[in-house]
Amino acid sequence: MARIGVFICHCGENISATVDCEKVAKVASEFPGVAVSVDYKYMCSDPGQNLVKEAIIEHKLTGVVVSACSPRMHEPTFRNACAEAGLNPFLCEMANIREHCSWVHEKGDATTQKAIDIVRTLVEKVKRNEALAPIYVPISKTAVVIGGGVAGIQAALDIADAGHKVVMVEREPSIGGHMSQLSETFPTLDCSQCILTPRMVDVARHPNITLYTYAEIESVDGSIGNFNVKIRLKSKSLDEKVCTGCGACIQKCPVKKIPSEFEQGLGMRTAIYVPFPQAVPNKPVIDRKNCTYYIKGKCKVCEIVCPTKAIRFDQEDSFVEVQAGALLLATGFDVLKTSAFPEYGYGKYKDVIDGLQFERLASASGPTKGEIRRPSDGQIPKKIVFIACAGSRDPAKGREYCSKICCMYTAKHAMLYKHKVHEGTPYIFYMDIRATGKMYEEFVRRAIEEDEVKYIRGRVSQVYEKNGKLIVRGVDTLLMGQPVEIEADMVVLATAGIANQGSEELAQKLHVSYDKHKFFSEAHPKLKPVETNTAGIFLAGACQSTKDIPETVAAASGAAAKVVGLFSNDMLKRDPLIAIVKKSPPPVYSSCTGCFMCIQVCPYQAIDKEEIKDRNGNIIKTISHINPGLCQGCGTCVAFCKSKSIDILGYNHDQVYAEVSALLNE
Amino acid sequence: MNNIQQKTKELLESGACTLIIGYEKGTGGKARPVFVRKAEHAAKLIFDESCDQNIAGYLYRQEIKNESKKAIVANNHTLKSIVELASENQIHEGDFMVLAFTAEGEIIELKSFEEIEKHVATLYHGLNDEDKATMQKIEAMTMEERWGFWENEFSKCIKCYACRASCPMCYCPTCTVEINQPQWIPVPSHTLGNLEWHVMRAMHLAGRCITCGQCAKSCPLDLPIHLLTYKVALDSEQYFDSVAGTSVCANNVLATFKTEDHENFIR
Amino acid sequence: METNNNNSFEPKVVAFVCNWCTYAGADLTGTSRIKYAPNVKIIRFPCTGRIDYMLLMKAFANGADGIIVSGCHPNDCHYTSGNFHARRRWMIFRNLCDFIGMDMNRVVFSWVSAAEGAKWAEIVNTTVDTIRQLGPATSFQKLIKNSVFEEVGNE
Amino acid sequence: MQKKIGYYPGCSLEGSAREYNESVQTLAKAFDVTLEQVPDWNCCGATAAHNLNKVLSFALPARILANAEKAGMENILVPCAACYNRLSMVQHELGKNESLRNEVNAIIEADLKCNLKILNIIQFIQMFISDFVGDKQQLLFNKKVACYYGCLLVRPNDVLGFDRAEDPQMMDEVMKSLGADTIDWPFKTECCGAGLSVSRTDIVGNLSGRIVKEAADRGAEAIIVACPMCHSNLDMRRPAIEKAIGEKIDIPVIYISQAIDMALGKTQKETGINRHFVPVNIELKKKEAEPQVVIEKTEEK
Amino acid sequence: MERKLLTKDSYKLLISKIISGKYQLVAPVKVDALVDFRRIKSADEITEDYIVTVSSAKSVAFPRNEKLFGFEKNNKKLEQTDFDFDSIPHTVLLGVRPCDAMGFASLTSIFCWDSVDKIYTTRLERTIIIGMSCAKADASCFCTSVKGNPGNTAGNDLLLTKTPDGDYITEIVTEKGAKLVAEFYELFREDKGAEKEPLLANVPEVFELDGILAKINSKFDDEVFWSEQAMRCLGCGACAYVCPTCACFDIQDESHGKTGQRVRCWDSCGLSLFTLHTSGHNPRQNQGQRWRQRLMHKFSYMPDRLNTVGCVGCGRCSRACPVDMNIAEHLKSIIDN
Repeated sequence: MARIGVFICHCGENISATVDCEKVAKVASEFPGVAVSVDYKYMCSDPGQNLVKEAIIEHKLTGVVVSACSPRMHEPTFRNACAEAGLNPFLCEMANIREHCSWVHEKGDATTQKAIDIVRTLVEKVKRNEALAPIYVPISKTAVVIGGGVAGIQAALDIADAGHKVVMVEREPSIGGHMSQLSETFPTLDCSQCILTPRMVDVARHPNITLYTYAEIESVDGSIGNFNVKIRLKSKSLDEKVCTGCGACIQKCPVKKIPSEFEQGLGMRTAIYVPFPQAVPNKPVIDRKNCTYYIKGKCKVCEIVCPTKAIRFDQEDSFVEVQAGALLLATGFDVLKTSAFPEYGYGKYKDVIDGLQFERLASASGPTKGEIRRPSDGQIPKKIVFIACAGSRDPAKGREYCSKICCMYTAKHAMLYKHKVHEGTPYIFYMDIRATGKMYEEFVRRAIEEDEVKYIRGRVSQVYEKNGKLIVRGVDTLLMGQPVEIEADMVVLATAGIANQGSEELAQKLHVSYDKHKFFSEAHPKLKPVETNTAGIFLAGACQSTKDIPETVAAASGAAAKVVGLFSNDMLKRDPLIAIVKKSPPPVYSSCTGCFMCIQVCPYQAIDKEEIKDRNGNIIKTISHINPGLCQGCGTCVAFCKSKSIDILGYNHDQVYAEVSALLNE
Repeated sequence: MNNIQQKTKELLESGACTLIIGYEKGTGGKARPVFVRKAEHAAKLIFDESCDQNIAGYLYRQEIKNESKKAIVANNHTLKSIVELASENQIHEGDFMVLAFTAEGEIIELKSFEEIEKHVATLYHGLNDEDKATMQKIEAMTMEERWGFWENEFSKCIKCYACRASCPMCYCPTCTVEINQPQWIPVPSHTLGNLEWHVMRAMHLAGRCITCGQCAKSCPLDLPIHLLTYKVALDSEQYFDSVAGTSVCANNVLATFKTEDHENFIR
Repeated sequence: METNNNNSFEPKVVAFVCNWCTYAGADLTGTSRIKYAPNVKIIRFPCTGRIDYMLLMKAFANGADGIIVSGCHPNDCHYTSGNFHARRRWMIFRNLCDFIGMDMNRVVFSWVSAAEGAKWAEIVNTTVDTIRQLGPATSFQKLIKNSVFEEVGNE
Repeated sequence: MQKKIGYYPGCSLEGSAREYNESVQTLAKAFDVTLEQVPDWNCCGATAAHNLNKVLSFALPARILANAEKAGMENILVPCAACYNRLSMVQHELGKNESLRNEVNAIIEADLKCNLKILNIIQFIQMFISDFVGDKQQLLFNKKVACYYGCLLVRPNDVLGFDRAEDPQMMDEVMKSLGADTIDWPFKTECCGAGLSVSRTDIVGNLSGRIVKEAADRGAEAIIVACPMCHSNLDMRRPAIEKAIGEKIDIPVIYISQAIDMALGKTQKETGINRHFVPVNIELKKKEAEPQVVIEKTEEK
Repeated sequence: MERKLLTKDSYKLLISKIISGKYQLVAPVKVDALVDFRRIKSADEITEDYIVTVSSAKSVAFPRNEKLFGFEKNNKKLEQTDFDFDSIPHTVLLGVRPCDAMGFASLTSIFCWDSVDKIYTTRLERTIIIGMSCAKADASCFCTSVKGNPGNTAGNDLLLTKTPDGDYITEIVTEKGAKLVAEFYELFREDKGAEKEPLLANVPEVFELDGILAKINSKFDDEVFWSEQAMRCLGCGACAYVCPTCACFDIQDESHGKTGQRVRCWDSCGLSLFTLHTSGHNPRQNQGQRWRQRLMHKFSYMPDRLNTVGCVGCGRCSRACPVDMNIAEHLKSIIDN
């Protein structure tokens, strides 16, 4: 038989000003199962809490309803108080008669009656509460960092420096990411590679970091503290332990006309290649799609010239499995290709390029050795038009967001152009200039004032080729919408930053939520900016939304701090309000019938199959099983399960049903 | 007609099958399910328009599950249910043989779920004209008329659960109506409880009802309860493009979602 | 339906809300001291995904005149997708209820975030007003009355 | 078997674009399709209605749709690009907005299902042309042509779902299948000046002039259109165009349906090209016995 | 047995007089496409176009839901409202088929077996049963196999048999019947002595009852036999709920807040839940065992213990069965097997 204690708080006058607390306490004392019902001025004060504790002992209470403010405010307070008095904290519930009653209604009988109804509802609920114990999960103190750009590098080094193991997974043959492709960086115009490459080398050398390049995440299961990460090491056709990175193979490779990914198609590479001279690791891979041996079955020039016999043509993809306590996503971004812009030439005009391609043109190590020459004929463009917001802030292109970095890099591009082609004229079509970082606005002013970049506020409607020129038709909104036509030699589109290729599949593998643009979603836009909604998986950098380098590095260090914080504990404590598949004695075992639709429903992949076996090991039936380490307690499966075989602790069927009934029936 | 008897006789004689689940002529000439184990009894089997009962539910019956070599004579409803049951993990490929009929009445063996899916794809999936007309009639009623219509129907229900027993998709060994903590569905058969039962039954069939109408055919009181599950099936198709019994690997309509799902009813 | 006694009729409305958005939103209504009708009482769920349609039926079967179901806006679900699942379920359920002649004006579905205290008050007030206009849920009340077997004899 | 398709001609095809109607009718006959007019059809409201009154601009097309639904039609051909645009937009909007649909239903006293398939002329052609090319074609359209799409057929893209809004290809494909060489040009969806035709003929002269000149500069021998508005601006307003650009250009403007009719060897009267302001002086080559024409897909990069 | 004649006009008059008098009248009416018993307000509602009604007449004495008592909890105290016997109405049950009428004897034997169920007996006492002989039968009918016949008077208070003229031969079976005739004596004429037999339907005998009764017990342990019989049985309760002699019930408490009721409602041995123990154990694990229970109960346990056969051959179970579990056919196979 239930013995429930009801404790009505006046909250000074916050409640008692509109609710007749004495009456509520008196009526509640007559509810079936209520052993004691009292009211008090401040229930959350020490004397108030003592009232609860003493009543628990004196009346041997089996449940407590504190009728006061929102449970979001003081539920932990009173649950702790109950625990101190020896009552399981999960046998305490709060009836919210302040935020949901006294503060929102006028003084009167209806308000008091509502408070009574709320208390009765919670009394009926708490009668059906069960004593629960928190869940503890051990932690594997290794972090897997996915992506080896500047974000991944920073995070990996921070975590490794704190003394934890890091496994870095990069899908390209080298780490470095987009930052290694950049010429100079805004607003200081210092050389990108000069600041990045030492950090790349640090990663390779760090004793706590294991680096896998040319590798991808195959699968992830498990949960915070205990992920099991399977990594696919794509075959490099090379024994890295034997290779010295001398480069003889690259020089002799007969296939030399493959558009280089690193050079954004503006330069060429060989079939056996390192993406760029400062690559880490500086050992080549064979691109099997383009290698003559793999296509035609003969060649093997690289094998012949290799002084250490490191080439392995028959090498296959291999797998490693890593037990990790945390995952850190730093997979970066990509830019929209010019082919997304039919109005600007549909990718058919060679001299319409994107910003990343311009970076390579401007880079001293790039295909033109840093000279600005147009891709079609190698001429130096005399008039160059930069179009900002190409795709960004454009719902018609499906991207309403601001890519954030283009204003700055377009200003930088125009400046770099002007520095290299003194007689040339750079134009920038823009919507707004967003230069909100430290020294950013000053940088843009320099572009306008010192380098005489012609900023035109307006959109470009069309670019088409006529008589060897690119006709850029736009509008100048500062001249009352006057149409503008520029006969340009080259056009650079500051195309929108987009989610990296494969980010959706990766998010699905990791069960991380992502927005409609396939950028990974943070758990809370303000307060949990580097966490994902999946506990134990963190975010850094442009995989979340396009970011510039300082922001990316800051986010990476933030995420690293979260990982290190997690690793500072040996065990993880979790609330036990999770779903369970109900079991019953033989011969039924469980009413679960194994349709496994709950597996489809679960947002956390917390449900798997469980075989029920007899003593001889024969399978009697296969039912659903909920992993308590993964279940977050949303209860979607509970409402979905047709046979009501799944229930959720803390909000179980019996409790919520009783609440509905009690709320409506006196 | 004879080709079914011939085919099953061969199967039983050769030992390829030890049990045929099919139809025979019953009381007053109505067709009913039959279980044939001997070749000499194959002559009992019939297949004609009267064999419209959905018999897929027998496939997961414990007594029948244990039979190793069995075949089912499947009409179109049964085929769709087999696909749906397979997608819900209740029956498994290779556990039974499926004998079906082409549009010309030729008996064929469908050797895999994939073949069943392909065959099902050629079948008509909509409602029959009579049901269509009744649906339209009900939908054209005012809200009060609809309530009156269903209140009258539900008042007649005696809670014999023939609808549940005859629906191949009602395979839960413990049905929600058998749960008494809490008592989701009242045991006595008052209109209120009957309404709750029929609403729940229809909801449970969302995205799963293959619109065979077996529930209504089985109802001793002739309640048109199949319209409730049809409504849910039609909505699943209209709003979420989900048609039950068409794909073995389909996810249930309520177990999935699209971020752009219809929501103009939400404030 | 008799609605001339609207003045004395106080609708009974049950609100099924998720813990993370609408419950918190209703807390904000309180801390902002925005007043609303006392007819609505809240039951807390972890997520709209947990809200079983059978509970909505139970609310009517226990004499509710109206129901509010509310949770996080799309993409804001604390559990990422509970509200998306709920939305589909509501859609099918709502149409089915309408098909059997239940008055769906009595069931309000809404998204109220933790920041929308004013919206919560507005939803409550308009719902209570609507149901005051509609009058008591007599169709269900009749069934509730008949579920008590007072009348002896053959039906 | 005779195929039946609903047909909504709209006002232009009864008036200034009579030749378009004639050519569509000729074409339908060739395709062995019966065009069944929507009973008791009315004005689609064109641009005028939605400038005045939103509900009216919905109600007018909705009534047409309702009449077509009531007549049991499943798809309707709407050759006029403006009508096509209005009907499609209204069906789309009403389909997703229940309260607006109810409002409109009350006005037009109907119960719209919004499930018609609304076909523009090119979609109609694509439905049947594959059976037809090579079989009945008598003449090869061995000309360099500029396909001009205008705005109403292709925008808004998310509703109308034209192949690619900025660089559409559907008409080009049809023309190529007839043996034509279609030019790649940037002005496929440029503005022709539209309704300013009457009030500001000078602006139309400028805008349409750019289009005609660009087509001519790139060597086109004919401009192919699918919109009565485009046609009248490019054809009837040729004097204004010539005044604006200061030169005389005599390339004709032909409806896509006329182009097919011509390839079929139909007479001037049947195709309606005798009604044009700019004379259509195009001689087509007799087709070889062996059909060489293949429908090419444009390369997408 | 005393016979009277009721002309078709006075038949109508009798109905109107019963309705306007102290009785409630329950009779077969068309309910949508079916015919079932309903309380009626006018003679026009009655139909004669049926072989048997969908449901049996048993609910007059054994309603599908019966409130046994009510309760209310106030201030932690429980108050009970007992069953009000005065509320049981006086009923005339018209148009009952002889098979149905015979069923009440079976029910009574169960409800008065070890103790007397006062609610049931009071209801039955206050009911006057006016039967109607069968002129038609169908393939499911087998009353003649269980010692009944289409003109059987047993269980009726009055039995009407319709003549080709549309008049009704009235047999006065019981005292109760005689009293009703006396109450409305002016409506009854002297019987002309027409032959009743030719007016009755021909129901062939399907099996020999004594053979079943003698053999069924020996079949108890034949699991295969029962399992084969029940192979197509789906395990619903349709057969029991339409049966005139099935008497199993469940007792449920239903409450809303402070008030509640204890209800007796029909149950069926065909449902697996019927015998399910709280432990999860189910003594009748499969449908074969449940089907055996149904047949054994009617043809072994009741004859042994209550000296009555629990089947009247109305054939309702076969008609209601979604899979045509024809009971007569299955019984016959006991003898044949």
